Amino acid sequence: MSKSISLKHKVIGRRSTLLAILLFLFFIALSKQFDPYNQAQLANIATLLIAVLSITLLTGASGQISLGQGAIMAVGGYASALLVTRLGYSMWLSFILAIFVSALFGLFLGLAAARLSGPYLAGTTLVMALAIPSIAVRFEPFFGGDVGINVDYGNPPRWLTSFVGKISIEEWSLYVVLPFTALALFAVLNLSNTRAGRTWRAVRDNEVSAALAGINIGRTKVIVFVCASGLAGLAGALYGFRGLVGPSVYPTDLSLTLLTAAVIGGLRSIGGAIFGTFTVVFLPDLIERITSTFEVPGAIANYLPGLAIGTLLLLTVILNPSGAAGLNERIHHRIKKTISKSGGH
Amino acid sequence: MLVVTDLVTEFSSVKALDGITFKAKAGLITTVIGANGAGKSTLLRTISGLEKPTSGSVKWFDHELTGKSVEAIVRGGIAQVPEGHAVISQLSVAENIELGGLFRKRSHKGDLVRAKREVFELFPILFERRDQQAGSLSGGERQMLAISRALVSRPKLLLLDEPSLGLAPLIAAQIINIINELCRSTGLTVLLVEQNANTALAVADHGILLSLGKVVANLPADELIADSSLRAAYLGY
Amino acid sequence: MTSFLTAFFSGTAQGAIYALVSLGLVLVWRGAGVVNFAQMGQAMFTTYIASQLIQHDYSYWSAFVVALFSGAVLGALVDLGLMRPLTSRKNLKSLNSESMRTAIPVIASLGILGILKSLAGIFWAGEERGFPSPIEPTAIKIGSTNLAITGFDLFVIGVVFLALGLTTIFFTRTGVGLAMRASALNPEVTRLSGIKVGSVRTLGWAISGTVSSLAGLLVTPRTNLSPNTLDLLLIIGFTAAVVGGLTSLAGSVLGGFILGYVISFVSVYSAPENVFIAILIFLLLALFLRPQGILGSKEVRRV
Amino acid sequence: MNLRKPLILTVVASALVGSLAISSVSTAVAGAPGVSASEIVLGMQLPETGPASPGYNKVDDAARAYFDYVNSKGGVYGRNIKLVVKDDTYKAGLTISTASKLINQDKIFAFFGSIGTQTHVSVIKDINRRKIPDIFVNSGYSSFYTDPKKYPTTFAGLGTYTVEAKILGKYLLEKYPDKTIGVLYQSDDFGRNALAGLATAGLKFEARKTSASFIAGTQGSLGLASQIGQLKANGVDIVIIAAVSSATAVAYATAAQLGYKPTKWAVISVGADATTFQTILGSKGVPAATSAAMLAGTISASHAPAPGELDDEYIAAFKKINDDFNKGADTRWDNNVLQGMNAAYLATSALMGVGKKLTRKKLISYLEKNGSKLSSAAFAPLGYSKNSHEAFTGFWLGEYDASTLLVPIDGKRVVYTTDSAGGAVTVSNYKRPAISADALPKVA
Repeated sequence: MSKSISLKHKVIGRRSTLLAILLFLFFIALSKQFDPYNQAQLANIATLLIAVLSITLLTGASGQISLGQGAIMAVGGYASALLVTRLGYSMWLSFILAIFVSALFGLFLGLAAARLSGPYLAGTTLVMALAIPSIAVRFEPFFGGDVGINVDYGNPPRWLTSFVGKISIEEWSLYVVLPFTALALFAVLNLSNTRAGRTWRAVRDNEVSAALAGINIGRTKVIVFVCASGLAGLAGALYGFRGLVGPSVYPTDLSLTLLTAAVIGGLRSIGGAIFGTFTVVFLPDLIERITSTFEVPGAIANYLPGLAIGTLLLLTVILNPSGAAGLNERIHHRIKKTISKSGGH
Repeated sequence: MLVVTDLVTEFSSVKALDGITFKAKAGLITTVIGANGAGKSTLLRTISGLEKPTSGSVKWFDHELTGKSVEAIVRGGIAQVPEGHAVISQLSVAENIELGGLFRKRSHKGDLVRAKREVFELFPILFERRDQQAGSLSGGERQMLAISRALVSRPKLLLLDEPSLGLAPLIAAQIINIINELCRSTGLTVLLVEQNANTALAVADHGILLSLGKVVANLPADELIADSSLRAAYLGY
Repeated sequence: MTSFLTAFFSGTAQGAIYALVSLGLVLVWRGAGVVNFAQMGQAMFTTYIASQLIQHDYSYWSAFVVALFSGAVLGALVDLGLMRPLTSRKNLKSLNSESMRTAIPVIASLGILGILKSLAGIFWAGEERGFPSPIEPTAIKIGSTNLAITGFDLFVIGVVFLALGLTTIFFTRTGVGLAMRASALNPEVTRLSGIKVGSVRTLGWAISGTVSSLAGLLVTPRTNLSPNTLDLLLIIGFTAAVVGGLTSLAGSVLGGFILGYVISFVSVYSAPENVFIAILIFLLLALFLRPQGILGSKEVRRV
Repeated sequence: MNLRKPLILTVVASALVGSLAISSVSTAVAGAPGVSASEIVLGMQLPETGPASPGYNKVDDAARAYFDYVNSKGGVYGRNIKLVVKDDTYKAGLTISTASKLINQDKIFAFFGSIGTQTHVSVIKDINRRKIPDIFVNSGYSSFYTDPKKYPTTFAGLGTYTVEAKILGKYLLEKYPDKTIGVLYQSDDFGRNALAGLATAGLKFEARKTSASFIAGTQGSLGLASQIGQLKANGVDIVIIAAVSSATAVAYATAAQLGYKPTKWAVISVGADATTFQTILGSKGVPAATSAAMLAGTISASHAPAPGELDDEYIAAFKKINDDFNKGADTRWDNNVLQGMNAAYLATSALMGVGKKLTRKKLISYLEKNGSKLSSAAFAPLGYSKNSHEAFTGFWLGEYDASTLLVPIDGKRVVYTTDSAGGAVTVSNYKRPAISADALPKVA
């Protein structure tokens, strides 16, 4: 497999650009069919997708498991919100800087976490998910306590409305997020196909033989952690600008939701990350529609989204651990097989 | 007697074993030799039930082994010493040995005590180090421990996967000799996988040469040693 | 001095609870090689069952026994229904690396946690409840001064050490205990020793389910019972287990008490707002200084 | 491994999932959004599930019960009031999504009675930017209401924590000048607002001695032993609690365990819900009679009559409507139900007051002009004006009796009034208008 990648290296660079642009256009085309709420949901997907990609990168490509991506999102969120409200930076610049701040944070954490594997890392990141929001409460005058800091994308600027006509606030938020999503997608697609990406996978698949092959395991893990943190921080900044940067925006559950999205889609696939994010964002709406049609009493209906997500997670893990993307790949495979058979070779 | 017939084992549609057929006579040492990747380890793992064959049969006297669980095969008297001095390094030496006989603890309590005493007599160094963690042993001692763990289950057939791998030649020879003595004195049947063909053929009664999952030679050990063309073609010397 | 004593006794009492949680985690880790993030979800669920029985006028002790039994059943079910099918599929591409084989059960246990919470919400409307204690929780007195520790706390401490003693004997002195340790450490060699690794693991899950259930029953009299309140205890219990050494039963108990003191001394001498940050710093420090934990054995940790 | 291969197929699948979930676009209505010839749609966000839900998840059912009653009597100018409720599980990330759904899909006319400071803060700016009325928010966080220029469409549904704490603090300081007064508060917006109010009243606490705090939500898992132990060790005679009811229950239970008997407990009304208190202690094995005795003598404040004052005309009317119309999972009559009903009563009054031609702008200007004249079960006047969107500006103080009923101190109900800033505490002379026989608001 590594052979095919190295041969196609240059082609892939072009293809990933194409794919990122395609996804960008796909979202915009989709948004035109939607009402403002679903446009907001799309923007939400585009935002969370970046965070899910960070998990795909971390877990799928290097085997580290983080239950605290939400906390790193919070770091990015607070960084951008403080830059905008305290220092008067522009929103766009603050998003870019949020990547660096959270990557730096990831570096510190990574230095400690690179020594950890499996459950140790999972648990440590979980403790982090708990502790980070309480820092905001602890240093209330600076971070705004548990009420947080109000920030938003603002109203659609005039140059845009005069160009594309009147658009809703929700559609504007989608336009703000999408370029970053496309960039993140482009970055991850390329990273996973470079030499660095192969090194990471080697570490994931077998640390011992990777070490024997001369790969510095610790350093590799830290680098992956830093990259994933940068992505998560960007997602956190975009997520915060939906309205608020505060502890209740980045709860422990958020980290778990992101992980669920990554798992459902397939931890090793970028297509899977997209599918998984769509699922966790839209599933509650779907369930709400079903429960309201069948008039399920609220005492049950309220808990169904949680139940459905949990069940989906378990079913994925048991039946098809490689997620929706794996299923997809298998179907792909079968179709190919059938075609080649009927082709009479 | 162990009878292997048309055994095929696949890993994601690559045939690691491609129709293996041979017999290993009871009470003798049969060695399986071949280059790296010939399928030697897979053969042992398929016999012991760790790998599920795609087709074919493995019979120990009248008992069909394919389709049975590893535990059932072990309990039927077939013990495997897997590759790489497989002991549990976090457990003590005594615990590792205890583990091998655990399933007989209730039914054969007295015999188990005897079996433990016997392996300690066989490898006195293990008795000295019985309370140490297995991980702290040297490579040779670990291999002795792995063999001891298998022996306390009172096997009738012992499957040995590269016991000399990574050991100093002197130690390796010592271990092979002990196996040889054991076989001669107790009537234990041994199926010995070795990459170091000379060491193995020196003690074995019969030799099987594997290449790319197929049997290319099935001869008495002394004939196999003598066949220089086979050696040159498949073992590279 | 009074605040020191307050911190010390309340730390001891809390520590006993964290020790119990931590012990439960270490039991599954040693028995099945999995950190069970659903553990306190299971505890929550079985405690609700007990609470329900008590509300329907069954005696405390009958509810206690039923809860322990359902804990064992729930633990066994988790293994049979989930963990076993998972490990039997190791030929799958996504499970072919060691790191993924440790990651996937963690993810699976999170799925169970989510399901148990939702079910508790549906069955018991997510109502916040308390839970009775078998012993009147009144403060121990020295002379006329009340200490910040109750008879019930002493009972919990007693149970913790009893559980520690029994499980230690079980693991080190019995054959099943040896088989259980071996299964977690090296399933292949264990199977080749003729041991039914699957059954041994299921037993391990059942035992841990029982201990978790016990933790739930003894934790909730001091706290409240709701689908979410026990999550925090899991996180603290996990930290305690790591600090003590994930492989060591005695270490987990020690870690539990240490965490109890950290939390209570930070609350009293600094501020309760600093507790979570203190836990994080403490965990990072512990991992940095002694990655294998205070009493953990070094080789088990793959660094 | 190839990360790229299944991308296109999964994207298509994702689009399918998305389109499945999308509801058909609701029918466009002429005039104000959410108002048709037959219906007025109101939207409410609250934690129906999750750690913050206990107690609060009854408020929506109570409000809906009252609206259903109004609808059964012909609605407001022939329009039925429809209440759409979204569960945000007390997580602001979700509040933002559900608010967008209420606005864009349910096409609500106004937000009504949203619960939760930390969650509401995430959408308040957006709601105001869109000029959607945000009436009777169930939060006493004063910053939402004291600057109408910042949040012109947001109106309170509760008296602020600051006002209540000020009144309580002043009373305690005058009544017990020689006692050591301490506080136990949860370190969030609510606790800190209350602390600020107590400070304005002249109560000073010493950190780590007479002032103890805990992280909101951890009372159920970490317990309050060290906090209570600290207050006890420092000889605090009077403990003020600014925390939710489940924490009050844990605090009382812990104090009993530690043999700590302060002269008085004083609990800010948020934390003084007797039902929650007794439920939690009850399931801990404390008999109802014992838990009632523990609560007895506790000082608390209220703007409305206590739920247990069954001879009060508002209480009697509301309780009957609750019995007849509440379809929620837990319909037990308590303070949460009373608050929900009272807010619905106020909303109905306002909607009737605006008149037949209902628009968002009209509702807001009506509330600013006439809001202070609206009546409700409360004994305190409403503070709505151009300069303030605070609701009840006064509280009366009571003590719990042996049957968990809050009765006015010394048998006489005195309503004190003040503002959320530095203003003085005075006795209010507000006379509550009587409720009409059909329990529907009568607005001129």
